[in-house]
Amino acid sequence: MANFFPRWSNLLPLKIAVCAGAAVGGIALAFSYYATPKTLVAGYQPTQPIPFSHKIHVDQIGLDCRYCHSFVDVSGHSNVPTGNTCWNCHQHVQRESPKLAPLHRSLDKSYPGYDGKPIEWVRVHKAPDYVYFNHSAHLNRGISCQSCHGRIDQMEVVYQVESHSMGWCLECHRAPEKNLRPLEEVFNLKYDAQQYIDQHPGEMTELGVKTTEDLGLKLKAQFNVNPKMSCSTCHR
Amino acid sequence: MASTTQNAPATTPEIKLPVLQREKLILNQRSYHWITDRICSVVENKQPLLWWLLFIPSALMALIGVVGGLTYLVSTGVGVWGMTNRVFWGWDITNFVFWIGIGHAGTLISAVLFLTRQNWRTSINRAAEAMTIFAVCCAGIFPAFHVGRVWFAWFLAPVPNANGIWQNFKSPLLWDVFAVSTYFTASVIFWYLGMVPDLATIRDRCKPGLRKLLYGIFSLGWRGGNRQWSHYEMAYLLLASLSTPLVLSVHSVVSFDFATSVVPGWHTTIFPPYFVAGAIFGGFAMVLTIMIPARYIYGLQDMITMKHIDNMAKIILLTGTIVGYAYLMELFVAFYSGAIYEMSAFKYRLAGPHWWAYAAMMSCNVLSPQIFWFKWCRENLWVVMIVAMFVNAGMWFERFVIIVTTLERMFLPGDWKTYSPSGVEMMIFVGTIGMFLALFLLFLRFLPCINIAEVKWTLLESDPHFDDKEHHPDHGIVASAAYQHEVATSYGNAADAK
Amino acid sequence: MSTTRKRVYGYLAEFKSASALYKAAEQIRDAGFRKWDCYSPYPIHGLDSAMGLKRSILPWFVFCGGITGTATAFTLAYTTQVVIYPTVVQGKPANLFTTAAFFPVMFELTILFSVLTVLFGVLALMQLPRLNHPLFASRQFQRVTDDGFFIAIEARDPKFSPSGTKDLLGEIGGANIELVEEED
Amino acid sequence: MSKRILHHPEKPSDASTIAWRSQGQLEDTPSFREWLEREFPQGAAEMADESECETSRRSFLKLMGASTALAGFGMMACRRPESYIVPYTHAPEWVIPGKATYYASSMPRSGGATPLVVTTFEGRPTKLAPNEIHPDNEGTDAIAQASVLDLYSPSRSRAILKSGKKAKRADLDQVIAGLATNKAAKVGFLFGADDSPTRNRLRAKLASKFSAAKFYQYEALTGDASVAVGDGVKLGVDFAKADIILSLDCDFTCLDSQGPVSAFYDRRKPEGRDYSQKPDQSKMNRLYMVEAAYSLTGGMADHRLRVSVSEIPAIAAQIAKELGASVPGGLPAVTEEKQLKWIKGLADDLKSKRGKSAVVAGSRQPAAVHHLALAINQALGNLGGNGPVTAYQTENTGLGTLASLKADIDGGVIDTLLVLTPSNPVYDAPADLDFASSYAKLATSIHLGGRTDATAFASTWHIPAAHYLESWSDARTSRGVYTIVQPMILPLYPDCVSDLELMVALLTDDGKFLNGEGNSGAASPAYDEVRATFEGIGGKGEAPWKKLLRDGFVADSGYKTTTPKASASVAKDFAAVAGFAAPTIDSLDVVFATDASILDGRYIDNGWLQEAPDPISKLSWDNAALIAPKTAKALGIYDEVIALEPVSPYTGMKNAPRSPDNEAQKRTARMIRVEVNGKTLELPMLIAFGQAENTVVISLGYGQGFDDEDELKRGPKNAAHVGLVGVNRGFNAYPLRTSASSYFAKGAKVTNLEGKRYSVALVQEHNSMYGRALAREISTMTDDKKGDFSAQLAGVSKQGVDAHAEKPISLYQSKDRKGQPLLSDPLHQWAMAIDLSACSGCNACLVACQAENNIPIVGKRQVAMGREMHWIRMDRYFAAQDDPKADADNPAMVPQPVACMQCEKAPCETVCPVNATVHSEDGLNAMAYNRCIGTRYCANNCPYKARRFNFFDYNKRNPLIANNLYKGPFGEKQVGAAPHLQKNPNVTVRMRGVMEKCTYCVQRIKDAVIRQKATTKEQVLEAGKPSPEVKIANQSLRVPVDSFKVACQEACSAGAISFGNQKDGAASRMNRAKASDRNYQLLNYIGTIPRTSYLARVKNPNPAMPDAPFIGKATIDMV
Repeated sequence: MANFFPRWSNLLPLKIAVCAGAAVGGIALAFSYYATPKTLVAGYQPTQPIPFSHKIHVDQIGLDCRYCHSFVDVSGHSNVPTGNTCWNCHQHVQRESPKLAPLHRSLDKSYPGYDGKPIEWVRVHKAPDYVYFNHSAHLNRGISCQSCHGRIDQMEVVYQVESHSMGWCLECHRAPEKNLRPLEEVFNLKYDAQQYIDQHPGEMTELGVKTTEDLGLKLKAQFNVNPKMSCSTCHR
Repeated sequence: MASTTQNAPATTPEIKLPVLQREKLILNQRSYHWITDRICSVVENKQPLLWWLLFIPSALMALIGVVGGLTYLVSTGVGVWGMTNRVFWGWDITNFVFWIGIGHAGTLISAVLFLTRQNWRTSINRAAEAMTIFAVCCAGIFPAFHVGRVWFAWFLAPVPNANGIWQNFKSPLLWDVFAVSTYFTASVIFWYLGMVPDLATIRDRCKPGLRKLLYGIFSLGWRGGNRQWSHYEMAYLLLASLSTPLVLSVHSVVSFDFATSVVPGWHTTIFPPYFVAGAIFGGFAMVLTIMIPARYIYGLQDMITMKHIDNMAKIILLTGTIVGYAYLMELFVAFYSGAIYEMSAFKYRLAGPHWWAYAAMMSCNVLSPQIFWFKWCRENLWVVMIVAMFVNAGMWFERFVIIVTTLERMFLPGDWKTYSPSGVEMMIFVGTIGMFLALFLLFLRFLPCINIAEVKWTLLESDPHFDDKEHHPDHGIVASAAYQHEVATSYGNAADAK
Repeated sequence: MSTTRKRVYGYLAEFKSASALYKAAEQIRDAGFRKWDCYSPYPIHGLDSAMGLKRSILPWFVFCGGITGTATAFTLAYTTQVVIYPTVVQGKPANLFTTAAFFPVMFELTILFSVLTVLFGVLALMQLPRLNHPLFASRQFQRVTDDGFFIAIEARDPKFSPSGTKDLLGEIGGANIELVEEED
Repeated sequence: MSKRILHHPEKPSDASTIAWRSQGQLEDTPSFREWLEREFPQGAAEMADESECETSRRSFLKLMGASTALAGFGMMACRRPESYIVPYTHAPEWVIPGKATYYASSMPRSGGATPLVVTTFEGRPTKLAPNEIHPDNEGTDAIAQASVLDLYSPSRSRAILKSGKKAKRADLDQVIAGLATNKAAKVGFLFGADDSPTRNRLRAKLASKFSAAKFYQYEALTGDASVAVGDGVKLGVDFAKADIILSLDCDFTCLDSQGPVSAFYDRRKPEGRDYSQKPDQSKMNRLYMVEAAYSLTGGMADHRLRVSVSEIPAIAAQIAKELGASVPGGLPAVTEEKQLKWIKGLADDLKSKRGKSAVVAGSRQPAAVHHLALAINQALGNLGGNGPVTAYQTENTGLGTLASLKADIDGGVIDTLLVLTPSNPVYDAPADLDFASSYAKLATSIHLGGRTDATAFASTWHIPAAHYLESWSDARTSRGVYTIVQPMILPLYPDCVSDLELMVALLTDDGKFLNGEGNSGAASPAYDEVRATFEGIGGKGEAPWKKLLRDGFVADSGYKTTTPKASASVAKDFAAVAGFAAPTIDSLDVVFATDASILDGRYIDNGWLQEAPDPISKLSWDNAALIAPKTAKALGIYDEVIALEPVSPYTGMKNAPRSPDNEAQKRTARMIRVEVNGKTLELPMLIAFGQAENTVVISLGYGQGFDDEDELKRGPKNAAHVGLVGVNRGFNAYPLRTSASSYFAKGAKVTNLEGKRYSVALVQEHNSMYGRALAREISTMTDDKKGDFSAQLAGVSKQGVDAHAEKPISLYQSKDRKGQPLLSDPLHQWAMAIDLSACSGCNACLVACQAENNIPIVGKRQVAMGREMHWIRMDRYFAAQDDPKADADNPAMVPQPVACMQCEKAPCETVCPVNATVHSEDGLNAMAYNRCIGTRYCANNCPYKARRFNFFDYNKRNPLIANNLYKGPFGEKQVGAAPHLQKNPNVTVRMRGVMEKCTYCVQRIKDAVIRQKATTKEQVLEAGKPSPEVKIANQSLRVPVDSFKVACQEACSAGAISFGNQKDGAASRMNRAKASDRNYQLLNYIGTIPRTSYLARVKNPNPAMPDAPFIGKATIDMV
């Protein structure tokens, strides 16, 4: 009569437990990192029908955001420029560039392939239907485009910088001072808080602002910014 | 164990231990081996035809009712049930509370009766615990699938998430989630741990093969050494003492679902004890419903004796009376409140559109157990079985009355509408009955349905001092049930005499 | 099997009843053995003291587990409900006074953690699962889960001697004394 | 981590493989692409093949401004499906993507147009609101609110039909051209009863072009009051001036407009319109009502005489006699003591208010009653001068009736008819007229209609009509103010034509028929005509025109007043009613009533109106015969008299049992056979409280089309006449009518069809308050026990349980960790007050809410179960007095709209396990749909049952197809069906399995708050300093007092709902209302502290009246 189970089976349960524990823990960790908007959403960089470069238009030419996104500080929705906004310049500038073929198709009646159809830009930033983010509510209160969209002015091809998850929104709603800036600087993507303080020494001393943190807190107090965290702020 | 009686003989030396003829828990002077053989044969032998006759329809019921019903429900919407914008809960939560109530007897029998040294429990606790677990499985189906978006049920779990949002710890429903899942976990552990030595018994009787492999794995290599028994006994005691408050808390928390609301007829402070008593009541009835046929089918009459049945009938009588008291108290409190909303809630229960449900509840739960005052009723298995069936039905009606009749006639007459269940709802309930039976039959088939080790322990000869207790009175370890019984009785008598 | 080297595990002896086992245990205890154990189909009360075993330390584990459960539940509830994201729910306070509402969850998690500690604690103390054991090689030992009462004294015990131990077992009423060997 | 560059998947050559997705995502279909080509409203034409065109609620945003098209689920993009932003090619003026644009317009109607402000998102109208600057603004009713849905109705007529079959436009053009060139054509025009200046001008031009042209006017149920007052003359009442109003069966607040009613409601409030004065009963008006069946106006009445329609002429005559007006003899005398006393009291009261009272007669009453009403008004000096009653001369003169049209057809006077009326004469003309057979004799009949109804199929040509939101026109309101009707969008379907366009085509020399964009993108020809008309009224030039377009009306352009002149037939009119005797059980009266939902049947395909319960009977999706309880017993339909609060025969308790006909989805109605005018109709009957005995009331307009799904297997199977909404709905009572008895018929017999039943969907099944002081009432008259008016006012909050319940106290304070109050917003705390004194229960709020908040309809079966989704439940209670002297058969009727109360201590919130419903800082009970998992616990714990659960995917699966909801994934989808274009882009469309409820139109609140916040920038610019130096004051972030309205409040013509900010103090109307003693909280004793409170209804009885002690006592004695 011998043992039914071999001796090596004695350590097997422990080994299995350790391995299973490690595997479950690992999966949980991996999931909590990879299956979040931070990794799934941020970094999305689709190819656009026209390789529009924000770097050229904003950084080099110096266009204001609102030249194209003209209603961003008026409406909840930030509009993408209409075809004729592009055409205003490009009927004169770079008219023959092959990259602009879709624009010609949509607006240039003399173009052979003209069909008048609007350009289909690929959406980069997408809030779910039940989220009612309002651009004007943020831009008019000292939150810059940059806080959510990053240095668009440095992007050849636009990609999503932040996760735009609810937790990420709440972070700023809890502590808006980290992102507040003077209203004049909202559309200035090159803004640097320290530089601003240095450039406005008189006013800043008057307001008692020394550091960038001071500036944020001061702006929060001055603008009376009290972001809400209740559901109906964004969900209706 | 039993430290309270350790020095008892020393302090009352003149008490001569009376020689009372105790009622034996195991009849006919059975040997250890007979017990082992008898119980293991249920697992080892071919199942009787009756098993198959019961199992196949049960499994089909479960398949069609639960699997089919839930698939339809989830793919189509909760609208396939009969709930409306007036009565938002119907059979779903009724069934949940019904099953979770049944799921109370098992742990209660094991834990509370263990702590109170009711050794008669040993024959029935295993089956009752299994019943608990299967009933909780059935119960769990309803709250999980009654939600509108079951695929988002994970919102109930407090895990960190990208949305930065958490649960509402003030909600009785969240308490429910914690209570029911804890209860399920604790019950499974209690059940399994209690089964380990018995699995080892079967293991040792198996020929090498798949069965031996499986029983071997699940018996964890149990050797029955006293160094193991020592920890094992402590673990069992701990589990029993943890499960006792747990079992009381679970149904209290379930009753909070109702008691913490503002709904007249729900908003009642007596709900927790009332629900717990009701759960024990219903649970014992279900144990009887299952054990009476099972002891016949497997010939376990010597282990599940008339004494067990008598005791359970008495508990049903007691808890049934408590429940009846609660029913009457509810009426009185509503009347005494002076608030028309409270009074009418009970008026409409009594005489409103579902008066028959109230009548069924009253007669099944309060009136029918009263016949257990008569000894012959407790001794007649047919009577016991019928009463147990009545109680099962009555407890279902109790939950139906509480949930449905209340919601049908709440505060504003403008929103009053009656509820009627849909076929899908009924089908799923029938399916859970099938699932319960099928799981129970599988349990009988594969696992020792009676706690072999504990039953052996209750035999007189299991006491190490059985044959020489006069020589070892100072050891004070009162081991055998018989011995303990005698001591307790004699002390009781002595105290009475003073 | 025959070619494998074997190591002596110890002696196994059978006793006829619980009380015989009990008495034998007292004697082995008094003889000063350490590495030995009594085997029985059910727990025999008093055997712990007869063997000179201490009370199990499992309750202390469980106490710690339970406290951890309470603390976990309170921390979870308090931080999420009061600190991180307080919500306005039926005008109920979002401060320390809210604790009353956390009691059910605190209670349940206390129990849950305790129960899990019991399970894992007892397995650790019993050194289970251990599927392979030298004693399982003994044919008669199979009856330990049925109606056999055994004592095994291990060779590891300093007082163990191949002949003396066997005699001792015989003296105290052991039958079917068997040398149990362990595969190496 | 390197950026992953994801490539736009190669577009398949076949673009149709790219499809829009479900809710909130658009699928790219061919029609979508064509749509994009045309941009902006021009997309309309592409709606033709709707099945392909799936759209969603946010489609405005995405389709037009920044549309997204989803390229399938290209797995190239493993993280998320690629979606597109499709901007305009050429930006249209004024359109800001994501912001609503508002236009003034109006809805033409027979009683006078309803001035409106239309909300459009990227060109699509989604919501209608009253035009509050309009002098004739009287709010909106349910029908006006629901009319926007007709625009998107899936069953809307969209194709030209020739003899019922699809036809080509070119063929129709030929017919029109042929007609236009034939100046001698024997053509007739049949108009509706609305008044359009341009149409009338074109009519005159048509009359001069076509020498043989004839013009007629017909609407089924407008009645003919003009016999008493003269051709084209109508009486209007200025309710502001009327201290006492006597209504002779005139539902002037709802279905029988006699002039703007806002002023009437203002005087129902003792504190005045804006709650700005101390309660003063002398400023209140008093309403006497004589009617057979409860109307909403009857529910408002201080004194209501329940009398059969047959007796009304005699009663009116008796009143006239008492007031000294001359009454021709021949009418039976009123003999009943109670009635005489009532009339005496009334007459005395009227005499005391000479020149300050108004008598109105129901427009469909016999001419004699109109003569009498006019006589009484004249005798009291109410007419003309400064009196409340004015006679107006409208421009709808010289029009023939339907009878004369028939005669002309039969006589060959006309052989071509253009049917431009919104009614459906083939279906709804009186049976004895047999209009259909004459209609069939016409050589050419051209029907212009929005539905393919019976007339459309009976005509040689049917042209789909453009909706009023798609066409240029103009209209006059009840007092004749010139009001514009301007299009918001081009017709959704290219063949849709407006009546003006059709008339213009006939006026051109060659009959060139243009519609929509007209000729190559120019404006519709109707535009030029409207503008030409306007120049004659509002002046030439751009400025007045622009002002008209902006304001919607021309000031001081009302009708001219005139003197009523009765037609010569007075004697005949009186003779017609001379033989009227009170009905008996063997010879019942049958009243043919206008339906509160579908009017004369024209709205049968409007799902919102069908699902809105009848305000009196609470029946939805059907009509039924209404019979008083005692009559029902006498007829043998019921064995017992059905009681308001039934008492159990066994226990003697009021045990709220099921009705004898069961409840909820098992509820049926007993079928009866009504025999009258030689015709029979089998239909279900319902018990109606407060209705005259021996009277059967049947509302009209139902039973237009059936298919195989019909419960009673009725025929003919003319399902094409209606859409999915209207098919199999109700019972057609039109065949019972004759010309002489188009309002009511006498001598009817009712047989109980033993055992035959029909399932009915009743939204409310228990009709009384069961001893609970819910909808509270007080009276201005001193009560023996409760004291005078001021004492009763003070007692409002102590009625019912509140009289003895302890004030609920809380152990806890609502504070956060830092000791701050939880409702922390110092600027805004929103609240609402609902004034039951002004609320008539008309459903306007209910439908407005449905439109604003994307509330789906669920269909009859679901409503019967109790699964309707309306966020506002209009409870209606009858309250009878126990006193033996009170008339138990004439109980008071009190409505009570119940929506989410936004309780400060909301029981729903605490029970939600996932925090899906919590309070916002500004006091709203917010509902995060996407967090909801659907445990429904919140709804169970809501004492007001104000929450609604999406048991099915009502938005995705069409609930109107039989059993469709129950087919789950196999059910037919309706994503992208046209009604989805109506959805409000600012409100989430809820999916199945989530709870929803009123949130005080949080989207409007947030819009207002954000608009206010945006002023930060203005303040900085004004300050002229760098922004960090500018201090933004708290006050400047507060939304201006009462600067926006929520949807229900906006719609309410009675001003019964006040909404505002508690932090605004008495400046806000809402706070003033709440400061009234009449203010009370529903179910106060539970301690929920609801933010919505009610103001008790005040009845202003005349103490001299016999029934005065029982008026305003619905709840006053409850404890």
